[in-house]
Amino acid sequence: MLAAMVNAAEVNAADVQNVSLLYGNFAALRRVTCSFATGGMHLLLGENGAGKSTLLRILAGLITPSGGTVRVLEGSPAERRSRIAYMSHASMLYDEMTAMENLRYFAQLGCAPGTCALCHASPEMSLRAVGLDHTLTRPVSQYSQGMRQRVSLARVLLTDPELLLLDEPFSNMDGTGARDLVALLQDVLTWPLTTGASTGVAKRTIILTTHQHDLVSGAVDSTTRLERGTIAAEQSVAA
Amino acid sequence: MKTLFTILAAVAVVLLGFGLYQAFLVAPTEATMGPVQRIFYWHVPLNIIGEITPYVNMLASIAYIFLRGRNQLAARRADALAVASAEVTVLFVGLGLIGGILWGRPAWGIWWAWDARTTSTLLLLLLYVSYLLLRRFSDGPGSRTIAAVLSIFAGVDVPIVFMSIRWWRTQHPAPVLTGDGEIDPVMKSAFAWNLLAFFIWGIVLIWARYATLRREQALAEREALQLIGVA
Amino acid sequence: MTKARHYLSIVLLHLRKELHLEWRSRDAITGMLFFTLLIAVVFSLAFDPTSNPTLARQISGGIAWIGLLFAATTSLNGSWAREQRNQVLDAHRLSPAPPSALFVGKALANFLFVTLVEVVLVPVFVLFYNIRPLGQASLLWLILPLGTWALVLNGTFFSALSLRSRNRDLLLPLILFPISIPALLAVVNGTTSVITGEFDPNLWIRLLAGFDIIFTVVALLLFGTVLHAE
Amino acid sequence: MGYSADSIRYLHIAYTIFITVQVAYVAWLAARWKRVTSAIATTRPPGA
Repeated sequence: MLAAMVNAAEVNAADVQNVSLLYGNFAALRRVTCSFATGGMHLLLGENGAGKSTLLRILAGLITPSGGTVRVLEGSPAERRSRIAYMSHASMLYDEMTAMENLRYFAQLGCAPGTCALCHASPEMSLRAVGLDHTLTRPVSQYSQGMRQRVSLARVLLTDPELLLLDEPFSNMDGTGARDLVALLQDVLTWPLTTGASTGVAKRTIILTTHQHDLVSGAVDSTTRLERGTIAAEQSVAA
Repeated sequence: MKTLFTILAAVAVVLLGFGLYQAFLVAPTEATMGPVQRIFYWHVPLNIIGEITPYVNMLASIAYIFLRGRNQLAARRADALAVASAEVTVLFVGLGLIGGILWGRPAWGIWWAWDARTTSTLLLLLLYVSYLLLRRFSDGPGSRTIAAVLSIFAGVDVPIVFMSIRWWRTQHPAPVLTGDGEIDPVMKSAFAWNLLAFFIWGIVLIWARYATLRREQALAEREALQLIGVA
Repeated sequence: MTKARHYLSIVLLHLRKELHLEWRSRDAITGMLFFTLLIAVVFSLAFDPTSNPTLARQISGGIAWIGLLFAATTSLNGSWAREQRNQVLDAHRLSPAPPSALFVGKALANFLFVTLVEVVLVPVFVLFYNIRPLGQASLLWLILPLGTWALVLNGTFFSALSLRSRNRDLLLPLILFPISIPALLAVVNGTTSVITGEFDPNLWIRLLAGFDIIFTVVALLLFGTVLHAE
Repeated sequence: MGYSADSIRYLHIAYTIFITVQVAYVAWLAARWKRVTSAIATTRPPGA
C-alpha cells in the first residue's frame, strides 16, 4: 500500500517523449521530450509559433503527433479524456446561448451514464467560482472578452478535471482580472478531487501558456520554454 | 519483386497487342453493326475491370482505417493501394464510357442512351472522381482517413446504384440495345484474350501507381525527418 | 439499458441545442425555404405548367426534390460551421459523450428543418403547378420522410467529412450528389408515381427504406472516425 | 460491304483514344516515378 502511494507520487501528470508534429513542410514540434509533475502549476513559455498551443492540443488528445509518445495521467490522452480539461484561446462556447445554457449543455455532455444527477448543480457553482452571475440572460456574444474568458474557464472546471490545460487564459483581461484568475487557479489546485482519483493521492495539475508570465511567476512550480518547436529550457521551482 | 513486375508488364503489353490482333484481324465482322462492333473487345474488358477495382479501393480503405493506429507502415501501404485502384477505376471506366459513346453513335444513331448499363457506369465514374477530388481538396493529417471513409460509402453505394438504375430503366421503356443471339466462338475467344490482357494490365497499372505512391510517401517521410532534425 | 438511455439522452441534448440555436437565428429554415420557392418559380417560368398539365405532373416531383437538395446543401455546411466557430467542435471531441450521438442529434435537427420546409412547400407546389395527385396520396406520408432522411443523413455526414478541407462549400455537393443519386432517383420516382398515378411506387419505397437503413448504419459506424480524424 | 463509313471511322477514333489515353497515363506515371526517384537520391536517407 505504501509502495503504491510512493509510486503514485512519483508518476508524472504528463510525459512527452520524442514528440514531433508536421504540417506539410513545417515542423510545429521537433522531437520534444519533457514532463510535468503531478500537482501544481506548470508554465509553458515561448514566442508565438514556438509550439506551445500545439503541445497543449497534443496533451489534450486533439492532435495525434506525427511521431513520439504521449502519456497523460498514466494513459493515452484519448483514454483519459474524461479527466482532462482543455481551454483554448477561442471560447469553445456557442455565441447564441447564455453562459448558463452553455454550461448546462456541456455539463450534461460530460456526464458518464447514470451519474447525471451529480452534474446538474455544478454549472452555477463553477460560474460563481469564476466570479460571474449565473442569472445573466444575455447571450455569450454580448459579453466582454474578459467575461467570455471566465465563462470559458467555468466550462473547464465543470467536469472536475484532474489535469487542466489552459491556453492563454489571461489574454484580453485587465490586470486585476488576471490576478483574480491566478488566485482562482491556485485555489482550484487545493480543491479536493471527487472523481477519477483511484490512488487516493491524486492531485490536480495545471499546465498553462501565457504571455504575461510575470503574473504567474510566483505561483508556478515549473517552467518549460519552447523555441521553434523544441525545448529550450526546463526548470522546476523549489517550493 | 522488380523482375516480377517487369515480366508482368511485358506479358500485359504482349497480350494487349495480341488482343488487338485478335480483335481486328481474327474476329469476324459483326453482321448488323459492322466494324464498329470491334470496340467491344476493349470497351467491355475496360468496364469489367473498372467494376472490380472499386472493391480493391474499398477493402484497402477499410484496411487503412483498421491499421492506422496499429501499424503505420501497413496503413500507408493500404492507403497507397486505395489511391492507385481509385485512379485506375477512373481511367478504365472513363475509357469504357468513351468507347460506349463512340459505339452508340453509328450503331443506334444516338450518342448517349440513358440505359441501365451506361447510366450506372457513369455514376460509378462520378463516385470515384469525387473520391479523387476529395483527396485533392483536403490535405493535412486527417485527409487519408476522411478519404477512406468516403471510399467505404462509395463502395457500399455501387451495388445500390446498379440496382436502382436497373429498376429505373425497367419501369421506363428503353430502346432495346442488345439483341440475343449466338455469339461466334471466334469472337468469344478474341474477347477472352482481351479480358485476360486487361486483367493483367490493370494489375500492372495499379502496381506501378502503388510503387510510385510508396516512393512519394518515403520521400515525404525523409523530408519530414530532416525537418524535425533527425537526419 | 442505462447505456441506451444515456445515449438517447445525449442525442436529445444535442437535438435540443440545435433547435435552440436555429430558433435564435432561423437562418437555415428561412434560407432553405426561400431557395426552394425560387427554384419552383424559376422552373414554372421555364416550363409553363398551366398549358402543359401532364408535363407539370411529370416534372414537379423532380423539381421539388432537386430544389430541396440544393437548398439543403447550402444550409448543411452552416450547421457544422456553427460548431467550428469558437472551436466548439474541440469541446465535442474532448467530451466523453459518444460522438455518433452528436451526429444523430444534428441529423435529426436537420431532418426537422427540411420537413418544415416541405410542409410549407407542398401547398405551394400544388398551387403553382395545378397538381392533383392521381395516385395514392397517402403514400406520400412514407415517401417524404424516407426521402428527407436519406438526403439529410448523407448531407450531414458529408458536410462533417468536408469540414477540414479547402473549398468546402464546393466539395460538399461534389461528394454528396453522386452518393445520393439512388436515393434521389427513388424519391423523385416515388413522388412522381403518386402524382401521375402511372406506376407503382412500392419498389421505390423499398429502395428508399433500404438506402436509409444501410447508410444510417454506415454513418453511425464511421462518424467517430471522421470527428477524430486529425 | 454496305457498312457506313461512320462505322469504321468511329472504330478508329475509339481505339485511338483508348491507346492514347493509356499511353499518356503510363507516361505521366513514368515521369512521376522518375521525379520521385531523383528526389529521393538527393535527400539523405534517415539516420545517415
